[in-house]
Amino acid sequence: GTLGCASVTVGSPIVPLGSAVTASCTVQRELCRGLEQGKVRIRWMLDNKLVAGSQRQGPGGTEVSNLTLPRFNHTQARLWCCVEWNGTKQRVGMAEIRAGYPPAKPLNLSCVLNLSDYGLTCQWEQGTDSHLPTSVVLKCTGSRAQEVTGCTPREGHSHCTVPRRLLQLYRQMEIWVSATNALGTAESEHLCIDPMDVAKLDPPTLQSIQSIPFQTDCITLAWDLAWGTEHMELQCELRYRAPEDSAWALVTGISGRAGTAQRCGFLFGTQYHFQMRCRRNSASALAHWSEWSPCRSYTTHEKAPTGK
Amino acid sequence: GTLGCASVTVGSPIVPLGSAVTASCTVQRELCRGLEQGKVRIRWMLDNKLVAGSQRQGPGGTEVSNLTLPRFNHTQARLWCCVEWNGTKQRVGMAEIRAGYPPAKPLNLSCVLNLSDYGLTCQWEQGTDSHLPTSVVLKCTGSRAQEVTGCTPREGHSHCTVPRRLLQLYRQMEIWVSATNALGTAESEHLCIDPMDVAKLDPPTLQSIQSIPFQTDCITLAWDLAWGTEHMELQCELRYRAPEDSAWALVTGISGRAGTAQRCGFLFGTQYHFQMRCRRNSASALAHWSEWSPCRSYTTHEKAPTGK
Amino acid sequence: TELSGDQDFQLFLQRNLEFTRKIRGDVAALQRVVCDTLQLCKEDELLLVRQHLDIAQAPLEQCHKRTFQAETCFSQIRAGLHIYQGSLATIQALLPGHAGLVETLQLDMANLSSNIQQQMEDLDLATVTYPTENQDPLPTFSSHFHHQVGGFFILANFQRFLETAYRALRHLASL
Repeated sequence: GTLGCASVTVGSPIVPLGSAVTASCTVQRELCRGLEQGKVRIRWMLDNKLVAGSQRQGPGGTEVSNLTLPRFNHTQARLWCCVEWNGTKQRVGMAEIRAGYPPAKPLNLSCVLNLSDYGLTCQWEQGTDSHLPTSVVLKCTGSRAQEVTGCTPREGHSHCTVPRRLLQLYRQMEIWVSATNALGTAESEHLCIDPMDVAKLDPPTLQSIQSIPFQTDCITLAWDLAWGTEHMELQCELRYRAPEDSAWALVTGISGRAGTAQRCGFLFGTQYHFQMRCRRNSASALAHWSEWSPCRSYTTHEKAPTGK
Repeated sequence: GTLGCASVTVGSPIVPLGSAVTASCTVQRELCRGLEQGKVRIRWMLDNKLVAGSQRQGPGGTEVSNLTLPRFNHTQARLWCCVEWNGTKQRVGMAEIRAGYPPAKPLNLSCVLNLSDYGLTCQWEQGTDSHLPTSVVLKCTGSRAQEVTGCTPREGHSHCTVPRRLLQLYRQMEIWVSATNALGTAESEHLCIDPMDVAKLDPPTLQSIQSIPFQTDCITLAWDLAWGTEHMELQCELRYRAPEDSAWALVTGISGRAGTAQRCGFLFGTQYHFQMRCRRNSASALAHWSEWSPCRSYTTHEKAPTGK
Repeated sequence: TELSGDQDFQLFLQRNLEFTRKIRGDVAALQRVVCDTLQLCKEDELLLVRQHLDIAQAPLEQCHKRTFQAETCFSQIRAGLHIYQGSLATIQALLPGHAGLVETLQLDMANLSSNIQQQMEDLDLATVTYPTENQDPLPTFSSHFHHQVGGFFILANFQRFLETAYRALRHLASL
């Protein structure tokens, strides 16, 4: 097709919301078959609303109309350049304008390593909508800034999973979120973590609870660690309480691999509920506790009649 | 690895259930380190049951044992060739045998065209299990035997959907199911249908029911046809009854696109329930009725006091 | 013509009258999308710009004449469907969010064309076989705006083409 009889130019097709928009429409009479005679009256429409421009003669017999919209507060609109022709309004040029904000800084980035497939799932808060097409990507790199890998969240989601093959295990990785649109880029805080530090463990399973040594107020518990954690140094916590107790008693610093623990000071003939949880014995404050194990109850034996 | 010291051959690895199976095991003494001295006694095991074979000397110092199982009635079994060695039974050769039937003829093939995505879903009855790996495929072709397309049911299912892009609409297509296994192939009846003839319509929606013309025992109903059927010639049926009526009154041959219908002979001051259904006005006997529309009730007005 | 009594021919006509109505519905849906998303709705507001665009327009005069020949009319319908099949790629590029609607339209057009071809062959009429993949070069537009207006006119012309084809089929069915 030939060059059109009108062309519309705008300062920028993407502007900050509320800022000014300038546009100009140039009509080349000799290129507009049918417009040769008579006065060319240029008119503007913002979507379907008439807006006033200022028309003047341009170079080489062209007619030029300039338009300024002081505060453009549509996130998306079409600016139409029109001319009168045979009593009809003819649309002869158009420009699409989008307005919004630079991307908000992604906040509260946190990650969890799923031990079943060793995928690292990270989530974050996207912040206020920028109203503009924004590409959001989770980036991660081994600490010596080798190649940057990561993952891309699905449209409208603010979480994604870095597959095992893109991860460096047992070593610090730098992980952050980067959001980019036409008005700028924003990055979240950078997390420096060893993916293993954020491994999400399944809880241990309390196998047996017995009054051992016999005739004492002591109890011995035995547990199995979650599948897939056999090679890990785990620190665990035990909590127990009798139904009428208001708070749990907490026993910390239990070595996971020990497999058993003994605790004394229990009342006789009383039912107690026990739960246990573990996490990797790593320095990182980010290490996630597993959920508490399913509750196991145990009733201590009656006190033996003394002085028999 | 070196060629084994024994090799087992069978007449056919897949046989009709209950038929005879022949096998032979050839032991080449010099290839069996440790079997050089003494007599080679070949014995057979069917899975873990001893079975007797007949042993003879074969060419080039080999020992050959032949086995015939007159009626092989396992659907799947392993035939082991064993030799005595240092007082132990050594498994030196094996053959897997499967038995079953040629595929049964797929029956009761029927298809429905889903108007939301224009996928043609066909289902059939697979018939008795052949016990053998059987590949089942739905095949369809435009009547001038162009390219055969179709779909493959998921494992263990006897239905699948031919996507729109593989269909010819508004024209006869030939559709059949083909089942193939090692013992043969079976085909269902061939359906010759225009996919549109088996379109499954959503029911119409009864929009309004009024006593028009006024002061008569007549009622005028208006309805909307289902989305996506605007271009179709539909024939519809209306049924109505008063709660105490035992049977529905049925009005047939209503043109769907008419959008309204009038019916007289209603009792005054009586509540009636109305339902409507439609199908494509095509010659094919296969055309499916839509479900009945949701029920709408309407109470006719009281009879006007006459002779006022 | 001697076809009118032929039972198969009548079935072909009934089926493909409905098919043409469906395709016209598909095109109307795309026209609504162009109006809603591109704000291009009224043809008489775009006449000036149209003069600068070379938009495919398939001839259908063989189906206009009162005493038209089924063979020549059918051939022109098929040729037109082939031309518009190619132009739809322009629409696909304009409306990435509605690729499904465009693909449905292209599948329906291909089926209608092969339905007509098979019917012509059944009537021992000469037919042309078009390559499935369309080799015609895509029209180029000097601006994004012209591309959008081009898309608008392709759909408008195609809708008129379908109305004429529909009237021709209905005329044959009424004989």
